Amino acid sequence: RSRRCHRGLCSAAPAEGSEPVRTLLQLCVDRHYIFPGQTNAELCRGGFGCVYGPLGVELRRNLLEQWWYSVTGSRARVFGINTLSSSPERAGVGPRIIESKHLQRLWDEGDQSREQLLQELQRCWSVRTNLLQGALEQFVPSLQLVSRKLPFGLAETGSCFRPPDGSGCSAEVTQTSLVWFCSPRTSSQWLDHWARQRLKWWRKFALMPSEFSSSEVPQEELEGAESRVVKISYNFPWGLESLETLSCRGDTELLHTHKGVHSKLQFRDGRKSVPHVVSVSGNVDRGLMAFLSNSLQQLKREDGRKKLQQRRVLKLHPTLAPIKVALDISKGATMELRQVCEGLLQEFLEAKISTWPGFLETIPSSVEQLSAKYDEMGVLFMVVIGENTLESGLLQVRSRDTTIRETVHISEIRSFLSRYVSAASSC
Amino acid sequence: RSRRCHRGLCSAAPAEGSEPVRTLLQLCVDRHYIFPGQTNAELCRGGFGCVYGPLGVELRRNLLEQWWYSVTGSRARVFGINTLSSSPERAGVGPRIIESKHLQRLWDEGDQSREQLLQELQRCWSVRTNLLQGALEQFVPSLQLVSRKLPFGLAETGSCFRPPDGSGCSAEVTQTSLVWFCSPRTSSQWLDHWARQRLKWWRKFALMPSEFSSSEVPQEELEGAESRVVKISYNFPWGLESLETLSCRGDTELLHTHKGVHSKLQFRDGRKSVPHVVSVSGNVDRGLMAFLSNSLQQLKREDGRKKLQQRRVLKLHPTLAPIKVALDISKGATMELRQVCEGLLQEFLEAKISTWPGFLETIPSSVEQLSAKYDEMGVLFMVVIGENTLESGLLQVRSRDTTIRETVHISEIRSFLSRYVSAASSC
Amino acid sequence: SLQVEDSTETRINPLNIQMLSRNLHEQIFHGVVPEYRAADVERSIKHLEKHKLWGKETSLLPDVHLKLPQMYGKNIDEHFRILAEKQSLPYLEAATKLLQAELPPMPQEWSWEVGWTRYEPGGESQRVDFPDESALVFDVEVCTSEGNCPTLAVALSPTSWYSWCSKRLIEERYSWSNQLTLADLIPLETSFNSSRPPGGQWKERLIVGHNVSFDRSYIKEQYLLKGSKVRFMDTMSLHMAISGLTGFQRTLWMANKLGKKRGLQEVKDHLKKAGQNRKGPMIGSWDWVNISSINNLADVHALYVGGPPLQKEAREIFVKGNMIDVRNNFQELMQYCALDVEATHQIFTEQLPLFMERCPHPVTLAGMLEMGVSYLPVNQNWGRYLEDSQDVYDELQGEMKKSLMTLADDACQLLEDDRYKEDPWLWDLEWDVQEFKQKKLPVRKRKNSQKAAETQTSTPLPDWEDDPGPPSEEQLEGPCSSRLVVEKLKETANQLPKRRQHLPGHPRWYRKLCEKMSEDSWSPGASLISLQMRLTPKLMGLTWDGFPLHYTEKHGWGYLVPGRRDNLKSQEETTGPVCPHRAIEGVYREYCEQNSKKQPEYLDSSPSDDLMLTNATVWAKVEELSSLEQFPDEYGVKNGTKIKMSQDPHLTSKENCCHYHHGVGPYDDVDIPGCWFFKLPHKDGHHNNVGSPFSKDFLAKMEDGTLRAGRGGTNATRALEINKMMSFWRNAHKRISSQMVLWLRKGELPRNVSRHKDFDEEGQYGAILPQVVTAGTVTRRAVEPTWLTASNARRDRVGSELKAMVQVPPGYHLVGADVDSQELWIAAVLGEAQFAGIHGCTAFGWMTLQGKKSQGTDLHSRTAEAVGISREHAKVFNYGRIYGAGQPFAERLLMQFNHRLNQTEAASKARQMYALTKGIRRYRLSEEGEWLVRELDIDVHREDDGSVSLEEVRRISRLASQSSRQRKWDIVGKRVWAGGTESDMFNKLESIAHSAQPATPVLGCRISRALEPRAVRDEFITSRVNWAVQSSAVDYLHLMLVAMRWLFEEHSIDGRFCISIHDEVRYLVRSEDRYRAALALQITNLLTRCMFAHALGMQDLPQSVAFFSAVDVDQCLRKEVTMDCATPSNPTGLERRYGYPPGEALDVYQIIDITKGSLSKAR
Repeated sequence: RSRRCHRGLCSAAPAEGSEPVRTLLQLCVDRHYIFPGQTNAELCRGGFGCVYGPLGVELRRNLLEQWWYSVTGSRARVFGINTLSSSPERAGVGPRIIESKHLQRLWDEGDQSREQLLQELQRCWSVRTNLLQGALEQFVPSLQLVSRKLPFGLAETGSCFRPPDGSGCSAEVTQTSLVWFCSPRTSSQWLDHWARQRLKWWRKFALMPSEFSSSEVPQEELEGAESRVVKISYNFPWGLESLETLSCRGDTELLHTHKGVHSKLQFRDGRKSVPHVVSVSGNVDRGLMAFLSNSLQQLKREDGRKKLQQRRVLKLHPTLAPIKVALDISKGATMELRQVCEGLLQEFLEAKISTWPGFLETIPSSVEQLSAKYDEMGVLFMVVIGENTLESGLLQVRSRDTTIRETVHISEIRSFLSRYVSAASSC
Repeated sequence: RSRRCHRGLCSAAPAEGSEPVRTLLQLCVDRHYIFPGQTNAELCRGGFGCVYGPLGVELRRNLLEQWWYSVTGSRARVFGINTLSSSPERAGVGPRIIESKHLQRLWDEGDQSREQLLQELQRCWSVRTNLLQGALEQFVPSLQLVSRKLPFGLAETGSCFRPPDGSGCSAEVTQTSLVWFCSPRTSSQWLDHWARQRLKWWRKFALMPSEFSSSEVPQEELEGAESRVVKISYNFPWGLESLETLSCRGDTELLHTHKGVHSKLQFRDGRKSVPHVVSVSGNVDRGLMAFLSNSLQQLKREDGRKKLQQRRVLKLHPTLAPIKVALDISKGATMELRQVCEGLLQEFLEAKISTWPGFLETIPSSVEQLSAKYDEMGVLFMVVIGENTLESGLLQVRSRDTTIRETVHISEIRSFLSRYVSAASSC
Repeated sequence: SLQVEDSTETRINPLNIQMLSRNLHEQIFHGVVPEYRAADVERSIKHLEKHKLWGKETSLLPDVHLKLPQMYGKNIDEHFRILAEKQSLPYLEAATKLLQAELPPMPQEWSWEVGWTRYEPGGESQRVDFPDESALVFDVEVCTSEGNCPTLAVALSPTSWYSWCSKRLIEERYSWSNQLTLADLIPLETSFNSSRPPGGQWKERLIVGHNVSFDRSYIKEQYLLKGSKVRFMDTMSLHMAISGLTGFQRTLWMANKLGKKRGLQEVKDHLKKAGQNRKGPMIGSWDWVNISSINNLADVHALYVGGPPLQKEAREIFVKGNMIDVRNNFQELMQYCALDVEATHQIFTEQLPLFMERCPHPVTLAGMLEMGVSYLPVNQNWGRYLEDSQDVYDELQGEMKKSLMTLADDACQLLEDDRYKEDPWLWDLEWDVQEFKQKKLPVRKRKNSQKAAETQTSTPLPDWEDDPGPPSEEQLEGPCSSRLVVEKLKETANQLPKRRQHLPGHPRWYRKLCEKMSEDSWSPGASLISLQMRLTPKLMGLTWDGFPLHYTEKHGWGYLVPGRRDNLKSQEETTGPVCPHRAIEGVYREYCEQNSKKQPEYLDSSPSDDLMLTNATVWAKVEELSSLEQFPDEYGVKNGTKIKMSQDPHLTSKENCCHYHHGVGPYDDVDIPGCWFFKLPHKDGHHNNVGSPFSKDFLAKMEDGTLRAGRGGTNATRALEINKMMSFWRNAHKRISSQMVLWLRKGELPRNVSRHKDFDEEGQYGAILPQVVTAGTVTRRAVEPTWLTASNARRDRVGSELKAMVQVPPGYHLVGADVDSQELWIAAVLGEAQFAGIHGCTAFGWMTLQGKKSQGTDLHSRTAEAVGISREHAKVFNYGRIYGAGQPFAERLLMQFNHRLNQTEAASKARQMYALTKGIRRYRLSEEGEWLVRELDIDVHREDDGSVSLEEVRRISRLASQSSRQRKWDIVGKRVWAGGTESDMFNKLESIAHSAQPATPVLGCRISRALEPRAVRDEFITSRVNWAVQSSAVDYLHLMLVAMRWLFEEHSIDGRFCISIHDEVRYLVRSEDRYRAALALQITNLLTRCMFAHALGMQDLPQSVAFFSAVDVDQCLRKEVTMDCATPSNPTGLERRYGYPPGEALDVYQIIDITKGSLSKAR
């Protein structure tokens, strides 16, 4: 699975000609998950951060929120931290960040040798390529938090700059990281534990959970300090790609980060050992694509005239779905109907139900066109306000998953939606 | 308020000698808001991103969450976006990011002239200094979202790299940004509207709201495209600092970003005008410090032996407080008591009540010591499980704000906490 | 006499079978030289030649030189008697005290105090640490709703009554730890907070109870790794040995007791069969009912003691009530418990003499005592295992449900434009939807609202809207006008009916799958769906050989075959759903296109798991089938194996039949226009309906693609896969997770554990005491629901690594072995003793001893070859046959293995197999018959042994009745089998079963009174034949236990009995003694086999069966030391996840090599 990259933009080995891939990316652009543009689509597909549209942003927020909750909320001994994405202390490793004005000045002064110039650059802050190093650095101050007792973990999410090979520049990726410190004896067990937990987490939100899988990386492919590595991967239309990597890293990196000062690192187990590190590092951007890909269902159906149609539905998990409900007016929009919509919208927003204000759209569409659009957006429900809503208070609520339209009274719609989303997230 | 910076680290003008400042920073370090270290404290104080400890991370998450909810949830027409912090398209402006291996290679090849070298660097991706530019770029694709109707806004949060003057490197700051596109006619009204809304927001969470203030920047201090600027500031112990800046920016930047192609930018108001831009840009890192500073209360009290003691309480707003409750065992921890604690912890975590597992601490402390510690951490309640909990199910619940200990039954504690927090956030 | 002997160690018998090495033979048989009669040898050779076994090459095993420990007595039988008597003496003495005791009066008032109280005959009571008499009758009661902690107990010694109360009963607290410690359990040998007996000496003591293994699991000292010499006698096990019932008899017994003799279907069938018996209506077969009972205390008490029935009502409080109820009824419940104890004592007093009479060999009792103290060591990995398994299971369950819910959601789309009418599966679901109801408003009000509606203005939207600018301050402060409109509209809620309709807009079938919103547990979607529902196979679009599945009330699951033309007219008139037969044709056409290449015949697909039967389950199957089988009619007048299918009146007549598909049907009474209906084949025959195509009988059909999901793609297929993965844990998790584990504190562990270098301070060490009923079946086999039936780990079964979770504490090893082909050898050696008294003299015996898989001369390969099936399948047939299964069993099994086989082919294969193995029935004429033959001067064709064939019997019978019209002659005497490889074995087994007092040939244990011919005449023959082999296998086990105990004691091997699972024994042994224990096990096997040969009159033993092929020295419990037990819940395997490397499997030569052949402790 190697890839040629130019300036951070990957052109994946199998040309993106393949139908499902094109469909997926086109849908992402059309339905405001990512912003248009060839470069952007390529970044997105390559598992890098890209320019996300409003729906993509919400999905990403939901995803990060769920990750954070599942990792820090899972055990009492996981602490969130936030380290700097650029740091003077890591000088010498990773990509470097330099002020362009400074560059300009160097240019203008013009009397430095190339070596001096490079030295000057070398002295600049470097940006991180992963979150591990930051967590290792914070190990010693964190020991106080846990009164030197193991195990505990440091969780963090943030951007990292990954050098796509071949290019001198770095692309950005949002990572999740849990660095787990435990006794040498249990590190392998913890690796298994976390691998299971993480796989479960990915699968929990999937429409087809079996597309997410975990596998042990063969001994001969391990690098550096790793003694065991488990990868959680997703089976994309263009092949299997790793979403999250868990590894047993022993104590070498920790010792190295703290300059080998054993005494600072020892924990209280009576044996004065240095903890081992299990790292769990995920790629949110690629994870987001995985869920989009996993939840896109294409259903064939014959319509009345025996014509084969395709229905595309983005069956995102209710917890992840960026928009839970769309508000529309059936036809003949009037100020009165619009007021009802606005009132409902306010009510929904207050209840933190993310809502699509379809009624603001001024170009009229048929309910069928709207359904098709919302299905592709992954909107759970479409609420249609019609003329008779004003008399009876009744709304038409169409479900994304069943396509069935149900009648609901206006006094019950908010609690129905809230309950639907919260029930779906707890099971 | 200019500052001397060396390599990104600011030494603030008023020496940090002042007592309240030292107290505040020390407390932040002691109570896990920020990690220790001189550099880190300086960054933190200077309003830059720093290495946050677990409590700092939670506070920051809560703050960002509230900002996002208040901005995107306030009106139907604010859309969240996410642009790249580094981009090939902004080449020529801002700091640049370069792969250190690449640098190394350039060095090794050694046959390039300085000019070539600089050119090579110049071609690299640059990192953003603010979020405005990204939003302006996405204006055109966003028009489709709103069927070319005004007003609407694009919201984003993310890291920016700000060049502290004098140095060739960049420090990092997390910004919030709302870019509001409106008709030229209404832009000044919208500025006032947002300024009012934002100030209200800051004050909502403050213990002493009056320390947050807004002011119009005098005409003569405006820069570039700005036609009006309002600043929201906080009165730190070291002086007034700006937290959020709102400005009317006209249409020049928008036109420039889209290379002056009017037709792409016009909206449907029958007049074919180009929208005006109102930008609202905040500094979350400094905002976090403002709330910490604002909520730190120092109470003098005389104890039984007429000795003057100081009680320090971080009276953070319940919504923002990173830890809502701490769980502790009164004394004589047994396996059974610990089991009860663990059960409660799970229950709280499931209800998303962030909990401090004090019972895991192995070095015993008195209830007084614990209260003092939790007050400084800003923990709303301390729940103490004692021997008699096993018999009667009763817990002791101590409030941070009243210091009063109340007896609550174990079956009611969760709903009490949930209600307390949600009620506090809605008023 | 003939002697084929070599001068060296190696000894060969006349049939070229290698016998025990000379040194071993001399030590065991004391120099008795076996002698062989030439005629026997000749006869044997002839027999072997006939079965193409004579002259086959055999290989020699290396000789074994071993100095055996000094043996007692003048022969091996006496040796075993002496050992067993010595081992059980103290316990028998204790038992005798109980029997002879004059019991003290039961206390009137029970003491409300924690711990033990002793009641003096005078009425005074005092607290004691524990009852210290050498014999006790004991009963524990547990309030199950409060966890596994014992609540109260009563004990009775020959001199005093005792009561015990738990701390949790007496002291009230808000919460108790759910993790038990030793202090929560009932002490019988140690004082509080101590795990050592007073004086440091453990005493031999006896505890008697009914189902005492349950009570044992609440006794403190039983969890200690070593020490206790307490043994248990179970009145339930004793009852089984004396008067036990087979599973089928139990059903009959219950029906009889409840007076519903004619109510139960099974009983009806039984009576019908019994009625066909030529003995006429006067059946003796109900006699057994009066000399037996089912196992519970009350019924057992009624059987042995009689008198007023035992009151068991109070028990309900323990089962259903909570601790408060127990406290409120304390005196009553104590009394109840004490009455049970008293009853148990009475039963025991009656039983023990009976038992000693019926199982006279001392080894039986000693073996049972040893069996009663099983012990499974576990550690912290047990908890991990439970968690992981449940976790993975829940996850799979969730995934499956998700798949099914998605299928249901997707099917809803068919509602649009009534597209469901064209769906080959879903056309007959209930697709109707409801109208949304609103209350009719009173007229006046309606007028008002109409008026309101009229006055309502509708303001058009402006053509375009300019940016209105921000809302004003007032707008922001005051309530928003649009909110007010909405709030106003909400008032119309009063027009809604009080009870909201449940999803009125959804089709009825979907509605039924959804929970009502009013439920607290509500969750969105079709959350009630499960695999077992009738619509699930349809949602999945299952096909059978390409035809869509269809369900009818009358015939269960079947499938629709398109192409029928004779019922097409009627479809205009039908009002119900109309079958889219065109669409069904389309489905089949597509299937044919996809399978254009001819499908390979899956004649011998790999056996699915339900066919990987353990021996116990094969027997269960045989018993189940034989209870339904008709009595083999010896005269052949009626055909015993009638094919019921042909009787079915609904089967379509030939003319109307489907020309291109053959299956079970078609059934004419299913009138689906354009389609024939065929049933899915049922494993128990076609007259049975298939209730669910997801039962495990169809797993193999899913694997081979006969049954597959046609729609919903991955969702449906994945659901099927998950169903398979979950099967083990679904059935077993309740039993497994309720296993009571007791964790020992560091101080409660022996020092050699707590000071071992591998001891982990943070680890947990403890034990499970499996509740083994030492004689739980009529064959006296042990019964226990979790460990004794657990299958081996399978890659695709969640939680199936169960056994491997029994893991040793630091410094210990598990040493154990499987008895190689135990049942086959026992059966064979019985046959050989019957035939010629030479090892290897029957074909069956020869194959067992010398057969080689590689040469195709072992039993299973031979059967496989003869019938044309796989060796694995053949194994199932072979065991089934030896357990007494008849041809119908084989037929059914054959068709189950390969559903494309038709009845005739299966029958012919089965007949062929039985003729080859069991042989042909032949008859000896009775005296009456011989007289007739002489009198009528009939020329009868006889075999060498004088037997005649069935045809001859019929001919004689015909001739006899011709000559004397009225008289019915009883011409047949004994029936024998002849001509097959196993005929002599079956003859022997049947002769045991038919003898007046059937008893095991080795230890002379008599069959249950309820199965003796005196009570049941000729019924339950299958059970009795099976009993002969199985019960002998139990003798085998008892012999081993006695021998092992002797060797452990004699040679100070530090270890204890752990568990025996049928033909497998395991010991927990200190690591430094593990190889000596392995050697002891080998010697044990040698002595046990010799004991068998000796008892059957053969003073020799073939070398090939003398030793275990391998003794496993391991750190966890598993079938093979190399199994890594990877399962979905243990994906990385035992070694990686739990750190257990493969163990050692050592043959006798390796063990001798390691131990230098010595059991003594190395200096």
